Amino acid sequence: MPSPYDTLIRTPNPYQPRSARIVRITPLVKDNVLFQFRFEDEEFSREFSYKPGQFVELSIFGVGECPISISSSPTRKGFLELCVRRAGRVTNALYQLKENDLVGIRGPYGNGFPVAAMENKNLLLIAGGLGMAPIRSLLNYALDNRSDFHDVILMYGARDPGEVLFRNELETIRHRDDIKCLLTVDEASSEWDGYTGVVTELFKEVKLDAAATYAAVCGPPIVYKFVLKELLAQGFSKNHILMSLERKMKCGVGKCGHCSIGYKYTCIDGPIFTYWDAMNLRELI
Amino acid sequence: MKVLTLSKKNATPFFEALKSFGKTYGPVEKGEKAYSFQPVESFSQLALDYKRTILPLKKFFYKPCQPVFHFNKDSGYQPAEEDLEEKIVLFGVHPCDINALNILDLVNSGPYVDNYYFVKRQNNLIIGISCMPDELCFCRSMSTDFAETGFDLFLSDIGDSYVVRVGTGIGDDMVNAVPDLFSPIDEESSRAYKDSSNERSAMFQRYIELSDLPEIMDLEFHSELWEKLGERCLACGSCSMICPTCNCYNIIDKLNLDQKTGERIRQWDSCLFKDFAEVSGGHNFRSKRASRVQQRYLHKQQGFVEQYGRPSCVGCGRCTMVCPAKIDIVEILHTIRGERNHRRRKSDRRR
Amino acid sequence: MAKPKVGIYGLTSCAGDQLVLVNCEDELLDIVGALDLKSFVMGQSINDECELDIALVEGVVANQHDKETLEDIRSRSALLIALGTCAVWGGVPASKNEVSRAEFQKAVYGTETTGHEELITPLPLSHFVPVDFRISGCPIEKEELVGSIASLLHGDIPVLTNIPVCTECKMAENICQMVDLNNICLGPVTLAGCQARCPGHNRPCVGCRGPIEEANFASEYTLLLEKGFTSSEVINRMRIFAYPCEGLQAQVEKIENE
Amino acid sequence: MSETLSVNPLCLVEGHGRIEVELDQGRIKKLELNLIEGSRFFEALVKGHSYNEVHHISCRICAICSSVHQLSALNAIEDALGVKVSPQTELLRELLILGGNIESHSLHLFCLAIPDILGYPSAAALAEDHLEVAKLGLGLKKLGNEVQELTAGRAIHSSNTTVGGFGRLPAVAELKEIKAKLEKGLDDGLAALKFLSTLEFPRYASSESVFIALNPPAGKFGFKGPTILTSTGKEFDIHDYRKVCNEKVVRYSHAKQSLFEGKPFMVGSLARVALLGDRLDGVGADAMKMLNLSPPYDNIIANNPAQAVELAYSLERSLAIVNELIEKINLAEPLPEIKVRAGQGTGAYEAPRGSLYHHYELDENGLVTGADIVTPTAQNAANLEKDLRAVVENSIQSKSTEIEHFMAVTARAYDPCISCSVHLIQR
Ligand SMILES: Cc1cc2nc3c(=O)[nH]c(=O)nc-3n(C[C@H](O)[C@H](O)[C@H](O)COP(=O)(O)OP(=O)(O)OC[C@H]3O[C@@H](n4cnc5c(N)ncnc54)[C@H](O)[C@@H]3O)c2cc1C
Ligand code: SF4
Ligand code: SF4
Ligand code: SF4
Repeated sequence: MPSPYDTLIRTPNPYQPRSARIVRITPLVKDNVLFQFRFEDEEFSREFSYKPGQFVELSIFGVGECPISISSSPTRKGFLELCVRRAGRVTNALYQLKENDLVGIRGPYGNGFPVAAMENKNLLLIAGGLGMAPIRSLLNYALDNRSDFHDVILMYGARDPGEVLFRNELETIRHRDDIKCLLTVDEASSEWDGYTGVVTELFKEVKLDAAATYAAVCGPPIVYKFVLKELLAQGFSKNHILMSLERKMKCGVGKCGHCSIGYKYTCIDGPIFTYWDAMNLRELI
Repeated sequence: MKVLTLSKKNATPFFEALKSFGKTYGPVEKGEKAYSFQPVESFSQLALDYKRTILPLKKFFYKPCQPVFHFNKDSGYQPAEEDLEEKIVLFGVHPCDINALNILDLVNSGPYVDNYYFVKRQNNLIIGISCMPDELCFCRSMSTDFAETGFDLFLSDIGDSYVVRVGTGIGDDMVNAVPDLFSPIDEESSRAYKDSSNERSAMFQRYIELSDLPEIMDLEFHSELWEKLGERCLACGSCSMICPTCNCYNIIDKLNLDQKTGERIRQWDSCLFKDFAEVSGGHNFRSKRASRVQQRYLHKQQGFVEQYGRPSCVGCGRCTMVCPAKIDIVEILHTIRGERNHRRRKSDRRR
Repeated sequence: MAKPKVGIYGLTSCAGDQLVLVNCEDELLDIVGALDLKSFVMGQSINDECELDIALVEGVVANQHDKETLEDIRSRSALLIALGTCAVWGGVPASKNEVSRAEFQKAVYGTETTGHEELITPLPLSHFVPVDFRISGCPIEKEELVGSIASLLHGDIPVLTNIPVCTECKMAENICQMVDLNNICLGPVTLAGCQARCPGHNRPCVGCRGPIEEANFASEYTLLLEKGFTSSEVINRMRIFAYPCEGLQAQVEKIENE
Repeated sequence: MSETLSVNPLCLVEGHGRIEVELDQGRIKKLELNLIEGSRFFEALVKGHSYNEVHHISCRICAICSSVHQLSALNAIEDALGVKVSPQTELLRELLILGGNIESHSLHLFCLAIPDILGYPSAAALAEDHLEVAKLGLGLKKLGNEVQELTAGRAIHSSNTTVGGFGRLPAVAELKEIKAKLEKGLDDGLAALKFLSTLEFPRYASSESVFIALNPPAGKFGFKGPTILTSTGKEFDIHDYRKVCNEKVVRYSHAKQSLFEGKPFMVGSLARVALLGDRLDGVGADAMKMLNLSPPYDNIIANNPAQAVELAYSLERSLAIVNELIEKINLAEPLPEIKVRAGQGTGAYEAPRGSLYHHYELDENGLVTGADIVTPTAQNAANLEKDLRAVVENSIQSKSTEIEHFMAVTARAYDPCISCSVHLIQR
């Protein structure tokens, strides 16, 4: 007689890291590096698909695991890019590795951006600092599926020009006419030809049709604080404001409890939340 | 459901017959009024009048500290082998603990299945036993004083014999292994069962009212009660360890001296600990002890309800029993609800 | 990678933590083989006091000589690791720090002088020099030492247990010394890692591994008083291993002000 | 012409020490043994603490002797409170002491003395050429620790010992496990003896010593006894330990030195073997023969083979105790009832390095009002100075580096435990 648990124990082990090799290491700005990985198992690599806004758990042998947003777009297959800031043990250990070294990766996890619902709408992408990492995935996804969306606007703020992530890429995009790419820094230097000031200043540069727009916001708490205020003032529905939340995580699959906020687990119910959901979670940002 | 009776005289031969189904564990006395599920060789070793064991049954499904992967820098992560063959029989499990396992089943299934848990789960056979509540039990309020599913056999004590409910096909196999020991249920047993059930109902001393509790917890989010509890709580983690439904864990990688191989270990964790929600750089989403104590109650009595439609508490009374700071969940909920004279209320709520 | 240059030192102490290293009989030859052990006075007769990658230092600073030794080690070492409760918290030698050393000296040696020793009220290493990492325990646990060495060799800062003794005690399903037996048990305020060894042997935890982060001494104190222990019984127990620690000092002060 | 010699630091010992010598025209002008461990004032530290906390504090004097410090402290407290421990507790305590001896003697022999005698700077260096010997030694050392862990809960600073007995008794299955290990250990011990019998232990000087050791009852060899025996033919009750070790403060050292009848004396393995060796039977007696241990015991380096004899004895005796426990251990035996009262008591054991005395005074609440602890290294200090003098005088023609080496080897032969030597007298 088959036990009721039979199918359960035969499902794939959700904690199993897959070996992946570092293909390329691209320093972006100080203590922020873009790592490109390829899974060792080619078949797995081909089948690995994800949504912008999802994340993976990255393992370094003998050191541990940590969650990192996927920075590449699912439209570009065969590799995976993670933009990692050096913050502690695991990220430090990653920085010690060289091209061709092995790591473990499992995922993708999290809900990701609701890209289907966002189709045929305007996209307003707002990033602050490292928040650009997941936003880049959505940005490239939108550019690669450009006809699915109406206007695409990127607002990205960094502390100073030396902290602007993916600057080369963004410079190229700036010259495209199917996207409005607005970059700002808090403190400009002489070579900076973008805007100066906080990211909310950029709202002056665009006309928004709130009802027909999804806003995707990612950045440090201070960015949320001011951007949310501005979006609400512009008449955005709380359900059209999407934000990526960060919480301590261990398992990434809704079991270990570390990321729980109220009745939600950031790892499976998020990390992308509508502002409405996030508001109700009490512990917000 | 098939229902039989087993005379207590036949309990020993029945117990012996169970050995062919796996290694038998049951409640044994560990110290004065302290019990633990341990390997048991004979029926007489069992302390079947126990109230609650120190650790609940989760210890059989998640070890407090268990390797989940072995790794080798050249070949990657290999899942730690689980022994698929070793069957164990848990004899003498109370309804609250059975219901707690049903809750853990929920948590461990869903879109991501924790196979480690279910491998162990599938290798367990559960024989429940009825119990009488003591001054800490409030399972009746949590609707966990009776197990509807989650056991292979359930024995209800009716004096000289047990009424035996057969819950699964394997339970039926157990009965059929020694069919002569069982008799069909008769009117007398049925009456005795109802009498003892009524007697038991009258014995509950503690109640909490569940209706609109999540709502009230929300209203009391800023109650000063949490601050007071935060001062008293030692953050010793005991309540999480002994809770039959607390399942938070930490993951730790251990590297061997050879710098190449090692283990990934999973260890029980508690939301009461300072670093539970602390992220790198030192930001802590719950830096105050008060907010951590609150989290434990909010998650169990509010968050879990919204997620799974019921609280993740089975009213076993363990946390009240072990808390060195005498923090008492029932009292907390009464305070939150603003109830007075709660001991006299006997709202006997079932789903 | 080249073998890290390591020094193992003992200041004023019982040498227990160095002995734990020597007690890693199964791993000892591997450990020693993986290190470039420059100095270990207790374990080898040829020692070179040079620049070090890692210094493991046991014991408290109890006299001028200790202080100078420690400062010298610090100036030569990239990483300085405090080994054991004495080095981390002050341990038994610091358990009566409110009494001046001169008074002790007079009590023990009478008026006769004992020569060169310039006594200092015993304090943990971090009181004198920056400490990069702490391995607590009286003595430290073998497993934590070996694990830490593995991490250090790998270039990582080790991670050690950060949970209270009660947690490990419950994991081991012991009878509770405090709740069931009404003993003074320091498990709730003490750093685990010992697998709750004492309660596991039916003995209350005496706090030998030093306090857990954010130890709630105030609540522990109140609870024990509620059980009928006197203030001095409780404080005497709490002071044995980590008297200089801030949380405990604050509690002692609070009691004195009452 | 004046010259100075110095051994600084004295390596391969526990704690901090150095030897300083000033020579003038080939004569010793000054010879000082400095035990420069920082003062910790244990006797002052235990004051005010409850009778059931004392052993936790006192054992922190020294890690390698921690078990024997604990048991001496417990014996003293039990003496003061009039607590009688059961024969089973006595047996388990003896086993603990034996475990400590196995560990300590193997550590000293294989990690410190043998490498030293064979000219290696450390056990690790010895292992490069003699892996088997190193492994043999480490294996025995581990076994000693395992015996201590079984009885005491951990090898250093026991968590299981308490006033009246033990918190937890070893399960029969655990005893059987250790029995198997001890059986193998005994074989290893014999192999170790064989190896040791091939070594030539140096003699740098002949120097006669007064030997002192505890006198086990019933004409047995052992590490505990109600009286103290001296090689001058005297016997004292342990309560009169002060008559044996009159201490004086030495200006240049933190330890006090002891004199018996105005003379330095020696405690430790060599003293025990010299005084009680003829009581040995079994492998202990065989070991004496194999290692040619016989009077006169005037070469202190012979303390090393004497330790080997005790190592063999301890292995054999441990096995006998474990066998006895497997037969009749009563796991339900309760701890004796303790009635707190005022009083004073003395406890004594033979530590690996020699006799150890603890003495406490308690008030009516069981709080310590006075303490006195006399450690073996403190007792040996004067004798060691005497031996060092003899070595220097005997080898005055040698190169100074050689003399320094001879002194270091001689000092190490005592297996000094400098942490221990820190004294804490005051009544
Ligand atoms: C959904 C999500 C997406 C993220 N995306 C990125 C990204 O694209 N790039 C990037 O650089 N960082 C990202 N982070 C933050 C990143 O996870 C932390 O910086 C990282 O965990 C630090 O790990 P560590 O081991 O180096 O630090 P340590 O301080 O040593 O942390 C130890 C462990 O605690 C947990 N932890 C610590 N900080 C965090 C944290 N902020 N969030 C979650 N767990 C934490 C991890 O399990 C970590 O391994 C993301 C976090 C989340 C939750
Ligand atoms: S058992 Fe009590 S004191 Fe300990 S963490 Fe839980 S609530 Fe706090
Ligand atoms: S015995 Fe001590 S350590 Fe264990 S749970 Fe009780 S209070 Fe905590
Ligand atoms: S239980 Fe307490 S006293 Fe015992 S070993 Fe652990 S920390 Fe030390």
